[in-house]
Amino acid sequence: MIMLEILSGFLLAIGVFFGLTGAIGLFRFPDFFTRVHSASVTDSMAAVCILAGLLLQSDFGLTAVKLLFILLFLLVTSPTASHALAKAARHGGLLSIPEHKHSVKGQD
Amino acid sequence: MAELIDLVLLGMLAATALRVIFLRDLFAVVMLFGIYSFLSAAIFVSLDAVDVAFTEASVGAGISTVLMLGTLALTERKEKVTQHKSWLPLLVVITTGGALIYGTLDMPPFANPDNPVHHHVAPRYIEQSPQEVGLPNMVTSVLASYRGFDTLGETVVVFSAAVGVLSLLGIRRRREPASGLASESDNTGQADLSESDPGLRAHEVLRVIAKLIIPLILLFALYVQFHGDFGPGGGFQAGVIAAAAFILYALVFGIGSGFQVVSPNVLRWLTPFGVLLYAGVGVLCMLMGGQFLDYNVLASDPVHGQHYGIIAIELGVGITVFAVMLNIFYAFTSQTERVGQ
Amino acid sequence: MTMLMLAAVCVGILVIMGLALARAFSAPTVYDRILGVNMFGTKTVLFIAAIGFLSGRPDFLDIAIVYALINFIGMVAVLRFFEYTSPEDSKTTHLE
Amino acid sequence: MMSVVLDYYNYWIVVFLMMTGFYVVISANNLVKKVVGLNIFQTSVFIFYISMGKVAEGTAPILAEGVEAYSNPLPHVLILTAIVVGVATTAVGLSLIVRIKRAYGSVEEDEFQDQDDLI
Repeated sequence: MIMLEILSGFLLAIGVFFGLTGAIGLFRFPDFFTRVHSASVTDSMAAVCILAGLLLQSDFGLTAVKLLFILLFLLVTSPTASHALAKAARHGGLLSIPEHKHSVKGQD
Repeated sequence: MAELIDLVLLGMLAATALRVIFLRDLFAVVMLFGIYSFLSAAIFVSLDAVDVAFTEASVGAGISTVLMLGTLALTERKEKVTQHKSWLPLLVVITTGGALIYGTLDMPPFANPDNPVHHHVAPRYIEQSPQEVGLPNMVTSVLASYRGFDTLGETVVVFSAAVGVLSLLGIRRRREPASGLASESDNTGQADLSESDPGLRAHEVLRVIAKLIIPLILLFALYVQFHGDFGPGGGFQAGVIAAAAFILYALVFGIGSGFQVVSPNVLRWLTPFGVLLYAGVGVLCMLMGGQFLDYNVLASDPVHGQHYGIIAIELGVGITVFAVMLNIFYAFTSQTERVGQ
Repeated sequence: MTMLMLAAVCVGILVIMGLALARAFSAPTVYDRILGVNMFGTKTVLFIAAIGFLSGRPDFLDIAIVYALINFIGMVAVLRFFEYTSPEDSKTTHLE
Repeated sequence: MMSVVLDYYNYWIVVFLMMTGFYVVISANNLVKKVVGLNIFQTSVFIFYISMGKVAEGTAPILAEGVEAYSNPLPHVLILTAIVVGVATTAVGLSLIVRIKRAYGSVEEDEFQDQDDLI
């Protein structure tokens, strides 16, 4: 039982750590496409870790099923949303940093 | 601990509201409004109002945001700069706010169990309703049974809002509405629309994922509808969630495809049907010798009668809310197609 | 012990939510704003799940499911909205 | 002093939110923004009601074993229906805005009032 507690605490800590790094990356990365990368990848990891940590604390009944459902749902939708957003940005004409430099050079 | 979480959430809420004042980009305003709704729902959870949080998350954050985006697509995206004097509104607001804060000092302290609000009918609801109505969720008991007449009124208000939106905008089924507003069941018009609006065609991944998710959403809506007696949920929330599934479909695959799944004609019948089902249960109670919406008479055992009555009226509420939300969404989105060409 | 751990997780998620909120408040491009809003939404799902365990009534996870759901639908609605506004519109916004 | 703050901070933030919404409604020129302000105002009232229903050490009003105190379910019922009605009225307001845009070509208050004055 105590093993489960420790494992759960470990997973929760990792999850919060990933979430924090992702949020900091939202500010520190240079252009939108790197930012979307930092946010979405850590997002999935944080969701998996935190929900798994909570799962170990639940009594493996209906609560566990709901947690698994949330986990599945987030795992499917969150990368899809990030992908679609990046694609929309691309279609909207947003450039990454190297491309931007290139296009500025081309204009000179 | 709970107070700290509450305070932080309320602080974020206040910051969001304040930021809305200074933003001129209306799209950003609507995005922040979505965050605002999510935050207030989180506050409702931390204040123990799980049913309210459920409703706010689905209705407030979901439907309102979608409708506001639809309105923005039809109007303007930027607020224009004006030369309005801003000190006069500020003065009014500061005066009123000062008076209100002075007024709150007479309020009983927050969360004190001896507050007068907890001493009138609430103890009866909390202590008796599990025996009288037989449901663990007291909010559902009060909503559907003790205050059933009130809820009937709310359902009628929601119904009349749909009537209002439909009479103001109407659902357009063709691209060129030469012959006036909402035409009668016109199959060629629907075909027109599905060709002209392919939905998010460029987003292949999204289309696949949406197909995967929509059945799950509908299943969840049914769960919320019928599990609302035991946990958070009920007709209002389930109706919105079911509508959200079809809204997702119409957003991804185009409004024309949406019309083919749930046609506006079906919705036109479903909207009053829910209200009539609700009122019909009331009339049935009268016919069986009780009073209006007194479910005790519906079965030989009063608690069973209550259960039957609540299931029936929750279903009525769910159907009406579903149809109203989808109707309103159709009304806004079918306008958008026209402007977008 | 368990409670303390959960409380720490709640505070941690609140900090992440605050950062995402700050991004949504002032974003260099309109897409960054949406990214912030989306991140805020997913973190709220986790927050609601954690707070359910903290308050000892974890049977309220339904709300977290609704959050995840509505967050996704909101995203799709935003993408749809972009199909109707011209690209310049979305570029000018980051100058505000 | 500290206890006063702890007793009332919830109400004060509600008042602040209410005034923010009120300010947006009376000062904004754009009708969509006015509707957002109205919604902020409305939500502050919801939070006010729910704050009143909260009982310290209480939990959500759903029967569970081993729970002594429940929060007051009555405000929850009132607000639950109010939220749905609020969204319905918002929808009517937004559709009015769409009609105003169609009739006047603008959703800025002073612009269509100018047009009205011309007539």
